[in-house]
Amino acid sequence: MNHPILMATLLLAPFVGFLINGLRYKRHSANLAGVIATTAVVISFISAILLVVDLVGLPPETRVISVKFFEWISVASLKINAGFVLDPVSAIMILVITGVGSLIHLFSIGYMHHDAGAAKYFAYLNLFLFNMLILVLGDSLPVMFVGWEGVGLCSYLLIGFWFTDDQKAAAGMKAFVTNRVGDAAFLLGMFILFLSFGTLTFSEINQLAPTDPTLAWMNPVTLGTLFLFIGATGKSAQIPLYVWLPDAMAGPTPVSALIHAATMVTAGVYMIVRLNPLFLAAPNTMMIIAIIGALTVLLGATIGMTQWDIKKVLAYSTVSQLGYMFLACGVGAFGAAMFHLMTHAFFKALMFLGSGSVIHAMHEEQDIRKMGGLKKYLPITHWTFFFGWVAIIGLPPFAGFFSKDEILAFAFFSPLGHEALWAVGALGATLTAFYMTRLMALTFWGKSRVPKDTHPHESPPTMSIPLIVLGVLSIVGGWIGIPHVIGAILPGHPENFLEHWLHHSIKPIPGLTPFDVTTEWVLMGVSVTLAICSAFVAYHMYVQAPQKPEKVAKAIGPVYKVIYNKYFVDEAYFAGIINPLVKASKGLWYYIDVNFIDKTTYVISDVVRGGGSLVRSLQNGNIQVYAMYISLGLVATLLFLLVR
Amino acid sequence: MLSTDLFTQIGLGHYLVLSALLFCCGMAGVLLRRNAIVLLMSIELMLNAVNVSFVAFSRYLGQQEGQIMVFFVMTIAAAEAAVGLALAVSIFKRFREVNIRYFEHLKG
Amino acid sequence: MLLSAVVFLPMLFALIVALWPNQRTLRPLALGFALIEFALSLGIFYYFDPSSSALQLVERYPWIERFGITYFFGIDGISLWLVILTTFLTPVALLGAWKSIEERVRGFLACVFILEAAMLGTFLAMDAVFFYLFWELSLVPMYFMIGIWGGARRIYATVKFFIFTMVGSVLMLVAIIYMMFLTAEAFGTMSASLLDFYRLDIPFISGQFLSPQTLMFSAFALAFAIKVPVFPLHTWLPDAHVEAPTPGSVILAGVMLKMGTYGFMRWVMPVFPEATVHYAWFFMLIGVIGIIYGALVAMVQPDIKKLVAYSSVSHMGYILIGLFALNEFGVTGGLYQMLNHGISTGALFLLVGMIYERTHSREISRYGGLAGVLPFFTIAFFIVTLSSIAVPMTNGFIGEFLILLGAFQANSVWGYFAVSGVVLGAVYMLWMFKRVFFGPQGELVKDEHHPLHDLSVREMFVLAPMIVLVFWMGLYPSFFLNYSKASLDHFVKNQAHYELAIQSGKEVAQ
Amino acid sequence: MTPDVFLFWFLALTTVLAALGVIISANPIYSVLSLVMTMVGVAAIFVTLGAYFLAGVQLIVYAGAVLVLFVMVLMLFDLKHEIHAFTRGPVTGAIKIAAVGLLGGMIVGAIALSANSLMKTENNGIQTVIEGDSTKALGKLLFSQYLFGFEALGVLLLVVAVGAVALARAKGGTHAQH
Repeated sequence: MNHPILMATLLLAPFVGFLINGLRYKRHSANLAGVIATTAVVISFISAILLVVDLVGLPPETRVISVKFFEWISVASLKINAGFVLDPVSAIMILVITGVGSLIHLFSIGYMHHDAGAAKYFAYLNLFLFNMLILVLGDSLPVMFVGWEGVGLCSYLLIGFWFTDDQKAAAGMKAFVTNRVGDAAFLLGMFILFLSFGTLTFSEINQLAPTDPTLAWMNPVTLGTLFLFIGATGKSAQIPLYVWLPDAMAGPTPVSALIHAATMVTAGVYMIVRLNPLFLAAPNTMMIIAIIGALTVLLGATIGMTQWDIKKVLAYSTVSQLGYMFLACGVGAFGAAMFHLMTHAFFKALMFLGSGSVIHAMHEEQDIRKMGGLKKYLPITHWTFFFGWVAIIGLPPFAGFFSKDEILAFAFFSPLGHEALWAVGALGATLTAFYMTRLMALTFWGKSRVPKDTHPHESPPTMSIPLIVLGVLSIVGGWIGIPHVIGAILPGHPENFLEHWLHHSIKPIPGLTPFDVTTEWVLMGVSVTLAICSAFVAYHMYVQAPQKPEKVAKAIGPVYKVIYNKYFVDEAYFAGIINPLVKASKGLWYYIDVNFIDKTTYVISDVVRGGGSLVRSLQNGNIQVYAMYISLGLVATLLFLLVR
Repeated sequence: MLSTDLFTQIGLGHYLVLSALLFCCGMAGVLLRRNAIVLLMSIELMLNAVNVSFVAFSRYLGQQEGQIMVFFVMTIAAAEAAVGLALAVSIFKRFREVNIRYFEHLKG
Repeated sequence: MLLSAVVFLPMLFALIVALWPNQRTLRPLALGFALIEFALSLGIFYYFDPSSSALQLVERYPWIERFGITYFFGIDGISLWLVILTTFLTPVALLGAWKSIEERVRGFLACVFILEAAMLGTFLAMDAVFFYLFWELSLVPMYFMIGIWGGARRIYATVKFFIFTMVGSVLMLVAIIYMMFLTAEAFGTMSASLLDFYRLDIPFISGQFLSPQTLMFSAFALAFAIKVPVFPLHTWLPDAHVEAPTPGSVILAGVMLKMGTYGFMRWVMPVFPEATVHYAWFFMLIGVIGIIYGALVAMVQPDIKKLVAYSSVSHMGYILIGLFALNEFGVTGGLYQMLNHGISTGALFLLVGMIYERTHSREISRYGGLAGVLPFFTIAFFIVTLSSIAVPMTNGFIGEFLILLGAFQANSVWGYFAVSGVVLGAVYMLWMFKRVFFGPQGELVKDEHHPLHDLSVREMFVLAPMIVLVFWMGLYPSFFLNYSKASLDHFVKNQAHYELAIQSGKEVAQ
Repeated sequence: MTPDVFLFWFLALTTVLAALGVIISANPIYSVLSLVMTMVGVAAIFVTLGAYFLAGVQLIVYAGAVLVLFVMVLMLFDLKHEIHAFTRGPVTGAIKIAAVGLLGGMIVGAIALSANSLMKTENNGIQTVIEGDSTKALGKLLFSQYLFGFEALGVLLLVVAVGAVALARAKGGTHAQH
């Protein structure tokens, strides 16, 4: 099959699914809707595989499949095609999206089977995938922006899926508006790039990107990348625009798995990787990205340690893990960012689905204080979740270990990196191990705190199969990117397959020297040891001595309170931006519109009316007064004639 | 410059000044009096003032047309007096007074 | 003859409708007439040459020869789509408000047709006096539409509307007359033809307000700015919209506001090139203020219709900065946004009218949870909302993207400020959407005595073309832009010495 | 001082004083009597100007008919001395008097200024003045050249007579009190 047709199938299959489910949204058969939607995504997945196979067949230097459907916008020098391009970077993305997407669709069939709006749900989910594929495959920034906003829109719809709940609807709106802030910056970034490069196509921008880094701040490259990065912070939940992601957990859990863990939130990372030559030319932006990434790692991890809602913990974990990806981008390790993006998609989707399974089993209970000891009720969920856990805390040889380790190594060795960044990353890994172990312990291990009237039960096969598949991927997913130091001692010396695959898509960091092997081993050992120790501490605290956490919390009282309340960032945004804005708007309306502009016009009309009534009073019907005017007129006339 | 000429040589100017004075008297009456009938009289006065100047011009310019005009004016004045008095009568019937202000009520 | 037919046919329709004896067949008849008019206007495409920037289908006859006033119609890529928009929105508005007008239907329909004729004449007339005639004529039916069929405070609203717009137009008339004297000075014979105005070289002294060009620029600009409306002169708009009946709002927002921006494009920017360039910053400024101010004030409105009206202020601000960016992106985006705004705001007013017919309330706080009760209505409203907040793949995005790009190119400062409108637009629309459609059911929605009915077949027929257009214009803008491209190119490239040729061969007289 | 001159000054003085009497006297009856005096004075001035016929008409029509009409109406109303003979309002009153005074002053001034040119025409005119009785010539002119106007006046008078009667008979106009 030729590429345009495959590409069209890849893109349009979910869209057709959306249309079918959207038009029969009133039918209440959840299973049929789920089957239709899942089929659509599977078709998409198959096309993706076929395309990637074709891509692999191409010589590495020209490994690009590009398809142009029609000219979208063409005004003067601005020419934007509805064009899509598949290269090694987007190949990873589409496989993850359609693959993980298929699994999550499958999971949703079981999860949503009792929901009256299932058809609508699947329609939205399909629409999301359609937009996500546009985002990933688009050959230019505006086309990417189409998907970029589209996924935000679907995220809005899915977060507010149970719209009768005011809070959930508000969470959806919060997500959209926060994303919009990022999108506005994204637009500005596009404008700057277009005006300095004259094009918005990725390939051309990357070609035109200056080869020597510029240190100026007001330089178009720095400004443009900076604005694009702000756009990415919106979509990928980084400081300062991360606030929407925890609230986004109001949506159905598979949505959190698909959109808010595996795919959409990684769009920012993907965009930066897409434009890596450009970002490399702007070291200032890179520095900011790395710092923001590192700070987000810490922020997400610390808040994650204190939350009681199973999904909120995972959400802050996602924020934190996304921070790792940005840290990687910031130090120039784009390959590592993509790697972590992929492994994170596996294990975080797994954990979200696992939490979905738990929530399903617990009849919509999300508070981990009311769980515990679920291991014996939900064996499959527990074991799959277990593999997700080992992957995320970075135990070798599971997926997270390789990707996180690569990021940390780059943070240490890259000329764009810094020892402090490595230290923050390692600290983050330690905290991750702590809060993840806490989550495991409180949910699955220890004594059961399940209320008496709840009877947890294992989920149906449609839900457990995706869990198992993702569990396996969490184990083996990291093996495609085994670092050289480890590969060297393994039998058969496996190559770093991922690095090889991305070789032509990613520009090497200028001035990068080969890693020092000993140091790398030491760094690896330190981070793994720290993670294991911290996991043991957490295990001890939450399983063996359950009264300890409270003591600790009391000991660090105020700090705990600040962290537990998420650093009061939401409150600060409300007090500092939103409420004043609403108040100011009301003031504008009341004082400027109603009282100033209108009153001014009234004054003008009053003056005119006053003049009119003045003239009217001259004409009062008294004949003698009229006669007086006549005589005065005569006087005036005569005076004029005489004086003249 | 008051020369004796002014008193001894009676010319057109004298008649015109006389006419003007009469006219102003009439106009003052129109403007100031409240009684409608006195008002009508003042109008007659003004018309007469005009007549004086017409006749004076007729005499000093040697044209008969001035006198014709006076003739017409007189007739019109008579007619006007008749109508005005009729109006005054109807006003009086209604208000027992002929104040000019009541003419406002003539409007529909 | 085509353009004359397009302009004057609605007048004939108005007469027929006004004299039509049968009350029951009145509405179908009017709808049929409006559709005939729409079909006729589509006939322009057959004769229109998209590759030429010249004035086409020209009809020009002397009218008052002593003053050089002519009967002069012509069309080019700038006015083409506005004409189509007008003839398209009229049947839509009629069908959309099938039931909302119950009294004096005959008079109302006649008003709609006269209004249509006046608006078409405004877009097509190329003679200043002729243009002014149509410009003022359009006020009269709108005045009656709001004043007779309007809401509770309709008299206040009509008087405000009328006085605001009249004040501007009167100054424009003075300027037109002055320009006619200038033509007499420059060319020997007096002329009111726009083409002669283009040829005039009006003295401009930079920085001096009392130079002739600046004065006349201000007079014209004021008239159009009130109509647009731009920031400090906008207060007539919310009142007029809130009081107007649904079709009145649709036409007012959909087409009449465009008369202002069209006026800028046709009568201000090419006629007074130096002043335009010199004062562009001012219009960018008030455009940006309009965007932000309109959005902020819209955010806190308690009345849906008022919210949509203020959103118009914000959107028209975009158009203004697009036009005064004076580059191809901005001007193209501005023209495109005029069409977008006509479609999306027109549809919004239709939808608000539909829900008003059901509940007789526009107060946002009394709604809530509508999505569960009226799914089709919700979907339609959501799509139009997306168009209004310029989500990609809808028409709004193309316009906003081009405008912002143009503004950014003209001066990045405006770009930075204007982009904030993207965020604020989402805020006010989605906040309203959330309060009306999401959350627990409000008092009006759960009222069991008056269960709400979802969209009827007629209403779907009204909304379907709008929604199709939203996506069509968003996905394949080239179709629309290709017809205007030549004219816009010409417009931007020759801004300093703009002249319009007359397409030869199809000329009728002179 | 020739008798002509003396006559002029005497008549002018009498007439003006009588005219002032018309507007000043508070009792309308006195006003009418002053007006009669004025009319007679004007008639006498006509005589000094050689318009004998007009003088006669003036006496008959004004002093005889019109003023009798006035007197009759006043008698009918039985008006006494008026308390508010003049309009109220000191300001407008002042303006009115000022206007009249200015007007009179300016007319006189204008005549004085143009006295020279008037004198010229006077001298030219004197030769053409038809001395003696001009009544015959007047009659000829009236019944030949101005016949139409004359007849029209007749019709006018008829209409006025009918109208005046109709008006006077009407019961209080449209604002009838019953």
